[in-house]
Amino acid sequence: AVIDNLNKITKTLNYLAEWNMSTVNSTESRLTWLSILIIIIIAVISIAQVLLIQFL
Amino acid sequence: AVNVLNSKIGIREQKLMDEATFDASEAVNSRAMWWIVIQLIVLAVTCGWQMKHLGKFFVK
Amino acid sequence: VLVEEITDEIVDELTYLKNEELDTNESTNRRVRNFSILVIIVLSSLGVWQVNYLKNYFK
Amino acid sequence: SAVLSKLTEVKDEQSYIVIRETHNTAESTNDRVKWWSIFQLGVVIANSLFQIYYLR
Repeated sequence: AVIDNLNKITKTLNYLAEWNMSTVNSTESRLTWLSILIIIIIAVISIAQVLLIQFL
Repeated sequence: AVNVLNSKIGIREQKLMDEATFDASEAVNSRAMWWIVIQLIVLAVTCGWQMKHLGKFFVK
Repeated sequence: VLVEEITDEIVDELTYLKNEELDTNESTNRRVRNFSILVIIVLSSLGVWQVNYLKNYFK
Repeated sequence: SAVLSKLTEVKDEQSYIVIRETHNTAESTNDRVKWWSIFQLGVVIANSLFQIYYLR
């Protein structure tokens, strides 16, 4: 009986290296930066459009 | 010398597995929505500004 | 009457937990990137198209 | 006294880990990103069509 299953458990727990976390963090930073980028692009495009039409 | 098993199971690693920070997921979840809402607001504002500005311009 | 059976059950549960293989995160990550790029492309091309269209229209 | 059985707590904790693994959050984020992005694209297209219509 002497269970020593425990090794398997320890290995699996160690495997369950969750450190997923960095993917989630990367998603978050992407979300932030790409959103800011998109906002800037929206602003730039609309200003450019107005200037172009005025130029016409 | 069950004692070895005891120290091994003392696995109880589980406490470390403090998952709680992995908060990150929920933050992303809410931000995913808010960022897009902000983008849409910016889009609407610029759209309004464009129309107003061009209207004034044409009159002038 | 040496827990062994309980540890067996824990092992089974852990195996289940492992099948974590929570793909979802990576897909989210990719989606954020791809959709953002798509939005940028659509925005730029629509912007160009609008100006062009208006130019032709005015003409 | 050594006969371990009390600690083998581990099983309870394990079942809590399974419950917490709600962490549905990931799928909801995934879906949100998809639907909101599609919605955003729709709004962007509708917005530019509206601008043209308005100016005309």
